[in-house]
Amino acid sequence: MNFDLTEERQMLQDSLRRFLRDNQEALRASTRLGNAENSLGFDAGIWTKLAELGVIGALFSEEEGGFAGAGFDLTTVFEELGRAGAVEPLLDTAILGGGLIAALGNDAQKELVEQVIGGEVHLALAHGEPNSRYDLAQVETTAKAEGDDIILTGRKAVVINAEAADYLIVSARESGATGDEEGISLFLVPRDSAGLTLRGYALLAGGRAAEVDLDGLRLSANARLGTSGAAYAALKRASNRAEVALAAETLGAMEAATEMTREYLLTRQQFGRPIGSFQALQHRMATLLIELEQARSAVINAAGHLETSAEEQALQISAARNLVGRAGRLVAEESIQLHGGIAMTEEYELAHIAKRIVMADHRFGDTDTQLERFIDQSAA
Amino acid sequence: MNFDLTEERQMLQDSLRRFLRDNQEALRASTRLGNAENSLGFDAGIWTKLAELGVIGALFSEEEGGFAGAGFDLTTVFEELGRAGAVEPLLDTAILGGGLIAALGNDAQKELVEQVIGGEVHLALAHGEPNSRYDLAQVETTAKAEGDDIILTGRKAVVINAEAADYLIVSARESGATGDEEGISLFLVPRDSAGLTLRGYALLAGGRAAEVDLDGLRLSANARLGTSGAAYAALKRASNRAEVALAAETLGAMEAATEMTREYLLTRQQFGRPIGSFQALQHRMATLLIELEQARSAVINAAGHLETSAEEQALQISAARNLVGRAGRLVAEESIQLHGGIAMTEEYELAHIAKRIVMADHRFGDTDTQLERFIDQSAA
Amino acid sequence: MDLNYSVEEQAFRAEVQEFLAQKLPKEMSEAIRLGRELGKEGHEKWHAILNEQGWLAPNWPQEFGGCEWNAVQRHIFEEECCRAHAPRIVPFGLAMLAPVLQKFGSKAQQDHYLPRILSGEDWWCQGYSEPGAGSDLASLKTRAVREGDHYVVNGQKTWTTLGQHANWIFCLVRTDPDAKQQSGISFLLIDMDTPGIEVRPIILLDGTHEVNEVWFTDVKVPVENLVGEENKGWTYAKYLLTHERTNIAGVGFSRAGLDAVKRMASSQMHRGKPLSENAHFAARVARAEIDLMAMSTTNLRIISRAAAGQAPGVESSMLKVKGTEIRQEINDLARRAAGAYAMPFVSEALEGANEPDMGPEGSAAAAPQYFNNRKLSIFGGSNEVQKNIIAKVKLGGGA
Amino acid sequence: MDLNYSVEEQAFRAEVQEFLAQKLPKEMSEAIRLGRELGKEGHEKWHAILNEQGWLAPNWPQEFGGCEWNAVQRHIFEEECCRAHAPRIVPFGLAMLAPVLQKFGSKAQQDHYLPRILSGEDWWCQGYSEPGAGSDLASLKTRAVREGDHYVVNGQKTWTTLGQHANWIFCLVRTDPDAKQQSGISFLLIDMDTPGIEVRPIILLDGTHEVNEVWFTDVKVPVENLVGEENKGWTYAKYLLTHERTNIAGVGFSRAGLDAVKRMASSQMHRGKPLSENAHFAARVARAEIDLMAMSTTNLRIISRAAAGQAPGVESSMLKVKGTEIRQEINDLARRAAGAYAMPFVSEALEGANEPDMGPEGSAAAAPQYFNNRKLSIFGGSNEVQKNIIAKVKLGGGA
Repeated sequence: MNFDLTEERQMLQDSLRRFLRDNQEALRASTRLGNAENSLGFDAGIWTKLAELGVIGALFSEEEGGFAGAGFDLTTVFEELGRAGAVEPLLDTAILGGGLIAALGNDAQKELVEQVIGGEVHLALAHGEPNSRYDLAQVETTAKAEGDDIILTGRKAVVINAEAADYLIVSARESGATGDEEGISLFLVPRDSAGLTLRGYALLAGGRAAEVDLDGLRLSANARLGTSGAAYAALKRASNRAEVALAAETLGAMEAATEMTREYLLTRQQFGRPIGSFQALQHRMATLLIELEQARSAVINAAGHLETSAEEQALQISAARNLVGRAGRLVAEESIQLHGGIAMTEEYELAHIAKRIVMADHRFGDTDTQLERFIDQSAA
Repeated sequence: MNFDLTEERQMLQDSLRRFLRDNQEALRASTRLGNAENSLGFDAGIWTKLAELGVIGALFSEEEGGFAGAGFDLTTVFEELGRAGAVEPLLDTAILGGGLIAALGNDAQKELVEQVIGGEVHLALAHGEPNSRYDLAQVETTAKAEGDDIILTGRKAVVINAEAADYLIVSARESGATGDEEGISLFLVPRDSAGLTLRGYALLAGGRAAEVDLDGLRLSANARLGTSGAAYAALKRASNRAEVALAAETLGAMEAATEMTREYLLTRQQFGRPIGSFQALQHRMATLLIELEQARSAVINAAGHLETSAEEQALQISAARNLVGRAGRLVAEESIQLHGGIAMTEEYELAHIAKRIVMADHRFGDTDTQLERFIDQSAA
Repeated sequence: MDLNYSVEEQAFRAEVQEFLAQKLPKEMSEAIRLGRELGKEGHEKWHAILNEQGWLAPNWPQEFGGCEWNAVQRHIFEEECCRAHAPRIVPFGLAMLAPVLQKFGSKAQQDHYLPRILSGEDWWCQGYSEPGAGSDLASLKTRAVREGDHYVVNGQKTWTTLGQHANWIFCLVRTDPDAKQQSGISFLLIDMDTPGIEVRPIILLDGTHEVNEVWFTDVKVPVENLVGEENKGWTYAKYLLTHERTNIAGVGFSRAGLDAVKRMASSQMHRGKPLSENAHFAARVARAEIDLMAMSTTNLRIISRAAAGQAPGVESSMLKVKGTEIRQEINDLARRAAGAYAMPFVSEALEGANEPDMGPEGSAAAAPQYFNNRKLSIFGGSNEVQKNIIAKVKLGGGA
Repeated sequence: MDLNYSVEEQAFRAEVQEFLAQKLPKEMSEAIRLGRELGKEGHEKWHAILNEQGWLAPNWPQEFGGCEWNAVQRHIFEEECCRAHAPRIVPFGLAMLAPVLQKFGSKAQQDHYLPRILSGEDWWCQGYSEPGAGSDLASLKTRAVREGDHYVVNGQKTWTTLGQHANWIFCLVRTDPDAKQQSGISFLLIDMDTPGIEVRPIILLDGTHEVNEVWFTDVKVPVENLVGEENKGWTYAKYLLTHERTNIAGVGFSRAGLDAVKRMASSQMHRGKPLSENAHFAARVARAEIDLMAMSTTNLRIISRAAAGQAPGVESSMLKVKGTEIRQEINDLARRAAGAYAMPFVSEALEGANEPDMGPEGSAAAAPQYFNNRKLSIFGGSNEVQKNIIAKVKLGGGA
């Protein structure tokens, strides 16, 4: 048993933390609602530097062309991104997009992974649909063979990083009924393909997404990633990794929120003394710190089980995301409340951090959905 | 709209409150665990005086031989009983037992209601069973006709006031399957009947109950209350009235608990000042007072709808008991916590009050069961 | 004890319903239902409709052109307006300043300002809060120095709601810098067109421009714009704050919000069933509804006492806390119901443009409202301050 | 980062499991599993079994006959004992007094008392708390006045756990009445057979006799029973309190409790299905389990640091709060699961008599344990005191 970071991860953490601190202003500028509406949704310069720092490579195994890629590598990176409130789409381009190509792609397709690690290519996973909610197998979009071609028809919902992506990885059903795990395929689709329409918008917590319409989009069959209809397992694995990363990002954001709140309580004066001297607020701060430690342990559990059996993985991930969801809501709401009005303003960093924490609950399954999954898994 | 008590109810409240205060010591003596093991479970002298005061009569309508009996009469009486931590079985003898006889009995049987109001007779409802949990229709005990006789066979669980009761009102199935509303009958069974065995015990929150074994108990068919197999509606009505009374009793106990806690915070000194001057405790006290008002309103809603449609009644009762269950747990636990060790001792009044609050959750359906009922009723 | 409304009250409710059915414009109720912003014109239009009916000032005495409704009537009116998704009445002139003028203003001030509030000629905003003061209102620093026939005002106000629409502001200013805290404060009426006033927008965390900073640099205010006596402003301010507390429970908002949540949850499939039938979600909704049913009765208890002439005590602090907790919980439920479609920041949808549908009805506003309404427990006397008040009343007895 | 136990640790765990399988008497684990009281003889019997194995004193240095296990080993031992429903080791002599004697006691005291603790000859109890002191331990009033070769002790201790079984008590007494608070306190060992000592039972709200008042009237204590120096007792007391904090999280208890809840819920039908499959109940169980999984890792993080020689900081206060919250929540779940059968007060069932079954297995102890374990957040430094400590460390930096 050992809860210390390895030397490599410690170095990664230190250099990433330093980089993000030094580039605070650029990071923050890219997260503001006003800016996000008129841009990629993130800062392209920072992206390049993250690649240079090896941050993207750390999310992939050596086999995949990176140099790390284990659960604790993901959490090390994403905890730092969360602390800094970064909206850079590492989850979408690297963990989901890159991860899926690495898992399913042929040699030609896998060259994209190298480019992802180099920071040259952006990806987006176009998987969720207007009616799929948080169900990974709920795919209505169809892929129909026409000779050597494939025709994609359907709509993809809230596709994060779609506008910046060079390629979209589109899920579509080749066989089976909506809701079947069997029959789902993934296709590598250039963003500028005919028959693909994006309606882009900013996200409340920073970054951008789009509604993606697939209107009889025609592809060569070799745009398929892997075998026909057999993509579910890879999707599940990628989303598991993304959930661990997201939980760690939220943990980092919770750290930032509690730290800002702690400092605010120490400096803010009211009724002639620092408000941190009011016992009611002290006890609430203590509760936040306790829940923060709970969240940290939950993330460690999930990361540490990312390479274990499917059942144990599922149990630990749903546990972590449920706990982080509950504790995160508490930390976000209490941090705002303990700050008062100032935290209600768009330009105050905590407001952004709180949005990151709360809105993370809307990806891959919210707190209650995670609880349901945990219950199912426990009963299984 | 009017939220004041009528003059009659105000008088009832005043006289009952005064009586209970004046008889505090006798009331408390009868509630202690040690005493409850060696007695009726309550104070017989107090029972007689409650009858003389008209408290029992206030729980019945004029038609039934009483002089009040509406929802707000029940809550007026039981709120006071709750404040005083009284364990006297008014719920069992009067609301359940007397109420069922008044609803279903023939003229001869109804004479018992008069005796109940006079304080001369005690009753117990032997309805719940080891497997019935909180389901009113779940009756496995059978009643089989043999000529003009009826043979009862089965087991009744946690029958409150059984040992003190002159008669048990026993539910048994004459037709239908376990769980059917149709087919349940009620029988008036003298406590000393052959074939009826009681295994008595004290209750943690005061009073006594028994496991009742019915081993081929033979009764004349005219011991039946009402028509064969048609008792469910009356059982439902009686249990609705009992739930409103119980919610009011718990409200009264919550009032007592918050008041004791408030006084304790004002007088108890620690670190050189009254602990009520610590802001963290002040805010928690404020939360208790807020929840107390919520509970009061919920009880008013339930009582005020006791004479309305079955649907509205069910909705309001499940709402009230869910809210009182949640708020009650908070008040009980926080009152003990704010008192510290002293409230952990059997002889301290708050300990008894806290037990009354929490254990009420185990009659007729706990907090979660009430929530389920509310959801079902809302969807209906 | 009687939970039923009297025959007169029921008739009044029917009258309000009838009025709303006929006069509330459909596009207006639609916008409110979907959580869109109404804009200045929308509010002015609704005020004009109410004014024509004579119902713009429910709480004003009849001598000033108000309805002089009692607390129960006002409650019925508010309840029906919420149910019909009518816009709220902008309170700054009508519900906040007017009672102060009616009680403490000069005849001239009453004659001049009150009709202009009803007619919509003046849009008032509030100059109470200052940066760094928070709940400690009495620590205000904006100075007003008497120079001949004028006060010269310097300082800064903040959290000025809808100040961008206002042409007048009522302000608390410090006129005696040597007096302690609550003494030495005066209540001034200031024309926003006076030179030296600058309004700067504050964008809230949900992207809305709802509040502002108002800066005063050597702003000259005629002495006749002083309300009541100099240095007695704190008395008037407290009186105003009491009146601000009307509809503090927000029962109508919560009820409308809960209906919206249920609609959205019915339309969203979750694991093969509508989300509304999911046990975990249904449990959250049911708890919120049960809490709301009880609070609604607590509210009525207080209203009924107020209608009988009794002043509300510490109960209004209790209502404030519970009312905001319930509203915030309902906002949280809406956010959950919206699923992934809670994430987009679609400012166009909020402002009423004709974007094609995205996500279930109401989803665009769900998360912004969740964040925006965190203010409910902060502004208007934070929930912590309310708990201090409760504790002071209930535990203030000393040892 | 590595969540796995080392090969050595896994071997150690297997050894503990083997020992428990062979040596823990069935009737003893059965009693613990059902929440029954073990009685003095039961505890003494289990201590003797452990002592024979050499495992009675996991935390003692080997020179005194202890195991000198590190924090991880102790954790594994406790975890396996809980899983096997072994009785807890009565801590007063072994875990509380012994570390003080080992660090501050004289050679004579060590030689005399430590072997008697292991052999079971002495049963110690604790004389710390006093009536009216609560969490303010340093305000103690019990006086010890030196008269020749003796101290004469007068005063009263309370909450003395299992004092009814004890023949010795270690006490904090005030030896210098003029010194401030924490100064002037001494640490005395007192034979319970000394004239002038009276033990009075305190019956707790669940009917159990677990704690006592101990009254001292002119009790003569030989001066050689003073530990360390006169008036330095507070130092030793604080040292003891640090050691009392072992296993503060109660992970093992919670895990066993959660298993019991699941068993009971599986056996109870609710609306035609086992209660364990009811969504509302399952949600409560799942949340408790998720919290426990996380806290268990927090606990291991601290243990692993302790095993590496780092002193636990404010984290042990965090563990205390969260650990007691989780245990109390699990007790609440057990009470709910028991349904109507939570109501009976069946003292015989708790004490192990052969009453026929009543209610589901474990239901008799459910509500009593729920009430009894309210103490977890009160005693041993209340959760409020723990939060004060956390705030002091984290917010103590001043403005």
